[in-house]
Amino acid sequence: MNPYIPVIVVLIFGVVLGCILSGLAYFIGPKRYLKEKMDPYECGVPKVTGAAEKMSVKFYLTAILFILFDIETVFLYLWARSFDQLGWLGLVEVAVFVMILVVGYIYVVRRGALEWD
Amino acid sequence: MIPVENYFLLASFVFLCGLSGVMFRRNLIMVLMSIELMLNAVNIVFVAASRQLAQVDGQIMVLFVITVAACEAAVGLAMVIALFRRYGTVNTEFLRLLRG
Amino acid sequence: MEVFYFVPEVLFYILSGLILLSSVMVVSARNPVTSAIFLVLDLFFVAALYAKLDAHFTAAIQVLVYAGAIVVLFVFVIMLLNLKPEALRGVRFSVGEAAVLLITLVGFAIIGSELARTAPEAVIPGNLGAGAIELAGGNTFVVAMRMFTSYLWPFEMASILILLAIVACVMVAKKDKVLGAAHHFRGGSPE
Amino acid sequence: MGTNFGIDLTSLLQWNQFTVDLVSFVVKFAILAGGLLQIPPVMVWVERRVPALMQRRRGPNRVGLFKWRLYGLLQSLADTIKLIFKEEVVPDGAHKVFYHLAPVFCVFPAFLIACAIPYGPDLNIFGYTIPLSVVRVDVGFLFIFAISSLAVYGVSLAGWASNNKYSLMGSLRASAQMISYEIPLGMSLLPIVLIYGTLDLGKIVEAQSSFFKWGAFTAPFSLLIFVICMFAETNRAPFDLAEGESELVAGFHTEYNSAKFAAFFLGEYVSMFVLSALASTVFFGGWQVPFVPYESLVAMLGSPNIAAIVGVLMLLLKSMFFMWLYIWVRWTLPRFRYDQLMSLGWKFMLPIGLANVVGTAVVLAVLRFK
Repeated sequence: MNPYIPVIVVLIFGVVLGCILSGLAYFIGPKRYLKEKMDPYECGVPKVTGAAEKMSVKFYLTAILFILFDIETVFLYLWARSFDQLGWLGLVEVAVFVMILVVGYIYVVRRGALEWD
Repeated sequence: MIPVENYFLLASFVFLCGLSGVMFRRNLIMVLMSIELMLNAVNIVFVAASRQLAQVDGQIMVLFVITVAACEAAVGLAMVIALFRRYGTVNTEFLRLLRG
Repeated sequence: MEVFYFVPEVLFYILSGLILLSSVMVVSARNPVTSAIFLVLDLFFVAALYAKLDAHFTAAIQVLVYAGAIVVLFVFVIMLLNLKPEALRGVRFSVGEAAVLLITLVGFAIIGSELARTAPEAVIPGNLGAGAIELAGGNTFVVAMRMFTSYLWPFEMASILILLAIVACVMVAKKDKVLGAAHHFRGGSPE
Repeated sequence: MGTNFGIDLTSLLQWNQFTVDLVSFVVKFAILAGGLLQIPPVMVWVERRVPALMQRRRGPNRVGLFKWRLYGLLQSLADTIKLIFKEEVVPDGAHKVFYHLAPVFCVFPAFLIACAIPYGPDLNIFGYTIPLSVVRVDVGFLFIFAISSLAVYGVSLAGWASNNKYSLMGSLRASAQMISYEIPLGMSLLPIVLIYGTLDLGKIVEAQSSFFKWGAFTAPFSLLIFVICMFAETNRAPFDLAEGESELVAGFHTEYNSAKFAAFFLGEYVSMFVLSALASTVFFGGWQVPFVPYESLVAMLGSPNIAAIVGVLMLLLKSMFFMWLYIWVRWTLPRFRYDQLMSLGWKFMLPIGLANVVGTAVVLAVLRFK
């Protein structure tokens, strides 16, 4: 059996389970509408501003660096799988690869892009 | 077996979707997402061809395309953020400095 | 057993339908977050298509990097900029835009028919078929060996590309901060 | 073709293999899903009783069936029933679709990953070999990482759709934290791939046949990095910044209640279990019984099926250790500050992880390549 058929079945199960849990309250729970109850929860204080304030650009920089290092990890996995067969050649190739990216990492650290202040 | 042309047909439809997104959406982020769609269409062709020719080279190409796509998205969105800070909008209709 | 011979075919058409549907939704949704979520779905279905084509490693990478990282970045930026749903005005075709779409369409049609005529029918002898790839140690291993022997140079170039992207992103996104710091070093006032 | 007496033998054999695969998949998955659904109630109970034990109080002990109190175990059941029958309050400004969709994104990745873990050695029933993992894909680890990276959407959508500043802040924090620690997590398992030469979890477990071949001994730094990242990935203390009660109410699920809240719980606890099971599989020999190789285990117990059951119990025992570690750490260590968390991830874990990979590779290269 193709190994991905179980994946599809499990996926469908997970989604259906999530939908059931998500939709359960709609069918069973009581529904009493009250204007105040539907306000966003702000510890009892009336809402002053909307939810979206200015977010720090740090989150976004983190996400960017995540992508770039994620790709690096993927390439490293590819190498690790064939480590024995590639031998020293592979090690040297990857050492150059990692070295170039370490330069980037050092740049990022020196530039202070990882500081959360 | 599915003939390989069907994959190419699918890919070209996805590509056209992406292309029309690039052309008709006014939001820069939407434009970038449409570009991702187009790159993705190209990847479908690569993988289908790789299967048809029974070589893995197409899949390696996909890997490089994904790398390029990641770098493109990262730099593109960095520029979008910079534009937003400077002009307060990401709508291409208002960002027409280059058109004079 | 005969029933199951149709499964790949049916699966292909289902997946194609889902891919097309989500692609159309990506470009036509008003809310950028909706677009992003449909982009994730699109990428996920394409990954399923790759898995169906026995490109297991590529499928995993598609989900890991594309759906799990690149689109996360899009979602972050949309939340960061707090983009509102955009009013989709009636689409106006300018002559140029219509021409581009038409040319692309015709180009695909020509290339497609050409491919349909000349597409190699069977596996080229001497290359790896799906069974041979399994015997040789699985898709990931074959991809890895090919990558680190024939594609050595592009691989190293990829690292330089990533390095450039890192530098560019940090420079563009952190501009204001660094300018202030430069002022500080020159002894100038931060205003 | 030839003579086949009216029956195509290969076709029959394939049919049987297919039927066995299908039936065994359904049975395995039913058992696994049933088991996974029991995790949140039990863990909630443990999470109340253990700190009570640590702090010399009693913890929940009232709810019981007739006169049996069961140490308050039924409290979780009561809570579940209560959560299901609660009124659902959808905040006014919420995005209607994504608000309801976010719990789905939290639940399905956890279940999908749980299926990729090898829970025991192969069963052997009527001559058919049945592997004890529901899904066995070629790419192993990468499948797990790929699916778990999708969990970020549940968190960020939940916060964004709630239209509440605490939710949004909490979700941004949580998702930034999850993605930051995903990289060291991925890197920590690279030495394992280097050492055992495969991405397949089943083969990794088989390779850890003797006690000193366990990942914990061959790659100790990886274990350290993995455990720290494990805590951060699941947003658990001491990295539970996303729902720091004192600052963000409850983080990204502030506006969630009723069964949706239960769905977030389910996703969180199942992914805790999955990471625990993954850690045991990779670093503590999975279903291998310490000091007893599989062959002698089978010889001792007389049948591979009993050995398989022992193996499953062994894996559950090892995972329970990690689950307990989660709770132990939660009630021992204070919460980090967010900037500390991020700089730990990026400035400490990432370089250490990379150095670990390079160091392991160099040592292995010297040992293996003459």
